[in-house]
Amino acid sequence: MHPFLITDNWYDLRDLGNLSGRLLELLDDALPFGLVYVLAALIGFAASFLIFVLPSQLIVGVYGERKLIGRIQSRYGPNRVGPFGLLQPVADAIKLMQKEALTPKTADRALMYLAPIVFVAPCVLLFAVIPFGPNMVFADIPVAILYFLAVSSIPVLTTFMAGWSHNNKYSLFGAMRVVAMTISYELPLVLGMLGVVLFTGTLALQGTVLWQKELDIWLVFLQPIAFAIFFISASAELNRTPTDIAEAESEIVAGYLTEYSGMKWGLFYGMDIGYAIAAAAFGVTVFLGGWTLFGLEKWVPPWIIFIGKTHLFYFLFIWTRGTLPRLRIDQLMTFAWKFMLPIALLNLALVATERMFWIEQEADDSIVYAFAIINIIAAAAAVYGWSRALGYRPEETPLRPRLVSEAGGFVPLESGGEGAT
Amino acid sequence: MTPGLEHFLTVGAILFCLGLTIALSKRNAIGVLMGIEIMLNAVNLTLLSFARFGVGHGPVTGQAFVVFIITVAAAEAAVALALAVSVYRNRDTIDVDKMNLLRS
Amino acid sequence: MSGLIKSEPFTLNIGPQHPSTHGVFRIKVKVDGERIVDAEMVMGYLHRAMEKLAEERTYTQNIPFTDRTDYLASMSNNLGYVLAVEKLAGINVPERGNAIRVIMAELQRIASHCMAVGAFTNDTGAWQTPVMWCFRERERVLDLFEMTSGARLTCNYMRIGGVAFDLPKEFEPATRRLLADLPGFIDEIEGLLVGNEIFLARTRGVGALSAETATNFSLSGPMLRGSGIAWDIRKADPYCGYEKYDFQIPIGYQGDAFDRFIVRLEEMRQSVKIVQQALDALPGGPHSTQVPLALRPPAGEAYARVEGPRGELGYYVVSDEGPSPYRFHIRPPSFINLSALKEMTVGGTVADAIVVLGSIDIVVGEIDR
Amino acid sequence: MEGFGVSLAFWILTGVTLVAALGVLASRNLLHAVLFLILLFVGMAGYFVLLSADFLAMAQVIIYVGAIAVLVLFAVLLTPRAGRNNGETRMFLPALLLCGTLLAIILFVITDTNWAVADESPSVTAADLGEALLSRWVLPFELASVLLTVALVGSIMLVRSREEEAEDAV
Amino acid sequence: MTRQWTGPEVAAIAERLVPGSVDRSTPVACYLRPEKLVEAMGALQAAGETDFVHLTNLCGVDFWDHFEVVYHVQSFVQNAIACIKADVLDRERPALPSVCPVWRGAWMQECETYDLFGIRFEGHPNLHRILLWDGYPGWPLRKDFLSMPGGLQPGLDEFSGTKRRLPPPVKVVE
Repeated sequence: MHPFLITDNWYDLRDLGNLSGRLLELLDDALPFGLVYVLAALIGFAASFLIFVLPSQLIVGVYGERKLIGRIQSRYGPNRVGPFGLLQPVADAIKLMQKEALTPKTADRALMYLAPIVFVAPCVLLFAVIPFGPNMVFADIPVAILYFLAVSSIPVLTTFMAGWSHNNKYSLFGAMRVVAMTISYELPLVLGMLGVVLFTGTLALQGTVLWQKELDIWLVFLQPIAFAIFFISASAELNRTPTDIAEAESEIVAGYLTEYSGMKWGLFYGMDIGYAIAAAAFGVTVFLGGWTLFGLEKWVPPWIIFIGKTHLFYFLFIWTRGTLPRLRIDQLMTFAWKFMLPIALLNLALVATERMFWIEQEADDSIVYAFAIINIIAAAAAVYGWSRALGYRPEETPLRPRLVSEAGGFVPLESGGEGAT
Repeated sequence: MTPGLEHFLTVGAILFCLGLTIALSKRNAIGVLMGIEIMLNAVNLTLLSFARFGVGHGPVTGQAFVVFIITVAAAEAAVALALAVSVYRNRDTIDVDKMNLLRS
Repeated sequence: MSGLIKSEPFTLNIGPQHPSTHGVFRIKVKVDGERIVDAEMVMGYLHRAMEKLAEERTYTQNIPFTDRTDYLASMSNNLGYVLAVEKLAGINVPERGNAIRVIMAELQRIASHCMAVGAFTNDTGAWQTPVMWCFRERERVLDLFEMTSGARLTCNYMRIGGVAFDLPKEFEPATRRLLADLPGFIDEIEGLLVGNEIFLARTRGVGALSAETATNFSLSGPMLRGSGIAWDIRKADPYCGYEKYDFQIPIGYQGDAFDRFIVRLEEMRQSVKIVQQALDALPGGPHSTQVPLALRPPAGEAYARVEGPRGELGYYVVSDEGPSPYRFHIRPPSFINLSALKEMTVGGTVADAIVVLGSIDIVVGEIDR
Repeated sequence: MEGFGVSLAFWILTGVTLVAALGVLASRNLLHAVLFLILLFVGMAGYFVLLSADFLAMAQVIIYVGAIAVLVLFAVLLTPRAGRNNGETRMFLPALLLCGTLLAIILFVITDTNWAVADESPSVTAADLGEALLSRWVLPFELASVLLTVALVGSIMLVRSREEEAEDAV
Repeated sequence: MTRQWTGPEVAAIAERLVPGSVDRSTPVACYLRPEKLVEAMGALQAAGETDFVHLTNLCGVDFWDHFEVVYHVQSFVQNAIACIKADVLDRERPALPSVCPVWRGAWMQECETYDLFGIRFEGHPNLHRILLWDGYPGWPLRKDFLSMPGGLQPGLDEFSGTKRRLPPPVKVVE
């Protein structure tokens, strides 16, 4: 065995799970009543906060996002506070804490105060099941994928609480949009995940990662449709830009956040990033091989690989936010019900057939490469065919105006001026 | 005190009765629906505690029943809410006391 | 509009403090779920009674007022007003003055359309990126204005009989550099947005007006051309020697928000062409004729119009031989373009209403005057 | 079923669910009642975890919190402000008496019966449950899916407005 | 170049289309009688020779004793513009028929004229004060609004040699 490979020994700090596991064993012997669980929760929370949440949220989430969006918009982004503006998030946080948190007179005070608090809790809970490394997972429960989907449906209710409690029409609009969109997007999301689960045969996240590691293929190649659906649904539920209709600032001011100010708003803002990073972590775990990188994880600490992948995935969210306009709510609904749902069902049928074939024929594991090719082609064909069937004709849309040289009256479409240049 | 079967059954019974009270006494159709949902949840709890502690049929049976109950509850909620909305549209009220189409 | 939810109709105030009303403008919409059933405009928050004030100042003193009507296109407003006074008083403008006026008006059109395009894409929800890109180029145009007139926004550059100052010598190279970059920039914006599915879905068919409706509602400018009517005052009624320049009128297909958007983009290209030609053939000579300070045009009236960035920008001036206009009326294009707002928004969603408002390209200073 | 943690969890959950149920009963604002109901659903999922039904706990959260509660919220939003009163009818006292009696009887039965209790915690994975549903309970399973479809179609038919019907008739 | 219709040309056509509609004509403009205004405008819009499909500009002018409402109308196909006017003689209760039935886009400009001059446009679908608020005292663009005694104008003192405006021909109602 190579001396630099990562081992399971407790002193091998390249996988922090080894040490914490050892500590837990020792504590379990020493402490009564299973108090160790409480302690472990506290330690795990503190550790993950220090090594992951804080840097991710503040540096990548707030600073990185602002900097990147700044570059996309051909401006500098934060560059005043600290070196390269790195302390900008801290300055923002201090500013937010100093601000007065206004409460409208007619607001439902209890709900308005409760909403930001309830919004934070699920975000922390989400990270409990994410495997950062072979031994670095706080709770490797057997139904982790379902757990993730379940917990991530709770913040929607808090956004509803927030929107409703203000007694403001814009907020109510935001709340209604959130509720309507959630119902629509939960369905294709779960159906897409079902395709993944059918392939791997496990609902555990660590199991999913190990399955990908064993077969040396990422599920994104096997399940391109599920990946796309996950990405779109996630950005819909996270209110990221192409689908941020719940807080669409050009239409309904700030949606459910309209009346929030100070740190109550700050909690929503920060946790929005937290949820986005959690979704990125989940996407990386399920579709992009988690902490594995084709053997490199034996050398490099796996949690570094994982965090790197997560941030790259999060970059996709930033990118779409920086470039895409926003859809209208009825278009979003139509897209979910008429486009993503049928395609997800189609994907499910395809996966079931392939899985059946795999088991019945007792085929070799390398058949997944064939499946990957088939699925990618099928995905492209399904997306193209279904969109054509729904009446999508990009080539019929003129993108340049007609040009005429003389002023006069109405120019009928047939005469067409001098045509598009 | 370590919770046993009786504890779960007691909780289930209390919840069931509370749900029944809500369903019987609420004026609002949506309130009545919520009472029914609480009753169904109480039944689920009871079934699962039997599945966990009971001897005989095996735990899978109880869980399968719960799956069916959840399904039926979802269907029921959808239909009941659709009814409430359409009754509101046609009668401008969802007060169960005033839904007396057959009487007048 | 399937997928919309119906509920009790209620009134929603879009504005006067709203990110998408481009100033203090307010639409009272009555919504049923997300669908708009009624829309009423409320304006006048910025009313300064300019037409009254202008009756008590001399003709020359009124030029700064015109800056402050449409503060995004002050050059065009200056031009419209001085043309009306020159028509009234029968003053001729030297060749060079006319050419400089054309250059300034077209640069102003580019700057104003940059703003219009950027703000419109912001209304569709493209989070600030196109705005910032547009501002980048608009800044350079404003730099040119600063170079010539000393002001960036409210230039006050045109004078009765010509322009205030001659062009500085660094103006021409700077303008040529800008003109070399602008087509690439327009292509960039086009690449970012025009082929974008989401953008198309948000703007195609939204706020569509047929040619008859657009005419009947007295619309002008890109809104009229978006509906397929080839009407451009620079072509139809050339002023300042526009007949010498070679350019074309872009017209749309069905008069929706997308058509107005692509018409604006194309107009920027055409403006680049015009400025290029005007620079190449910039005549020498004086930039202005001498006009008495207390100008007293003969009694009468004149209606002069120019093709402003937002549409037909008309000035109706009545003189009673006094030193100040007897009656001074502005025909504000974005005010009149708004008259079709209800027609375009009712039946659509709130999000559509915002897109429609953005496609009209209103400037509240001009609406309220 | 032993350990301090489990007992603690049970009593906390009991407190939460009972408070939530009472909140549904007592709150005058329909929206608050719905939020209490959601709290109750979450507490119920906690019970399910305690009863080692992980899969069902997650399904409970997804279906009840993610779908049913959202539907109820939606229905509340679609009804007017006046319809958001969660008051009682005059049958409140009789209902309370009836339910109290029922509760007394059930509690008596619970305490009086000598339940045969299995000691070891049975392990039911999602796979076991799925197999049972598709083999032994396949007929009810199919019936449930038919029921769901019928409910879906039925509720769509119910809430269609006259204009939409007129549109479809053309 | 846009062709500018002179007053007599428009007057001849209008008189032919709607007899009795023309009041008088000057080289610049054709004055229509208020009672036949809408009818004549509709005829001028529909007639092929005039084809005034586009109401460009609508504004009022106060001449102390009467108001004029000025309509600039144009045709795209013929590339021609004409100026049509109507007199409003009653200063106490000025009123004119609305041209909204002919050009729907006139409603905002008529609202503005009503707001600033107080000319009531009869038949207007929604005549209200569009720029100022309801209950604003007076009509700002009238010449007697805030005028100084004797009809003097503020703000022109630096041109001391200039002749003051003539005193108003009618008594100013303060």
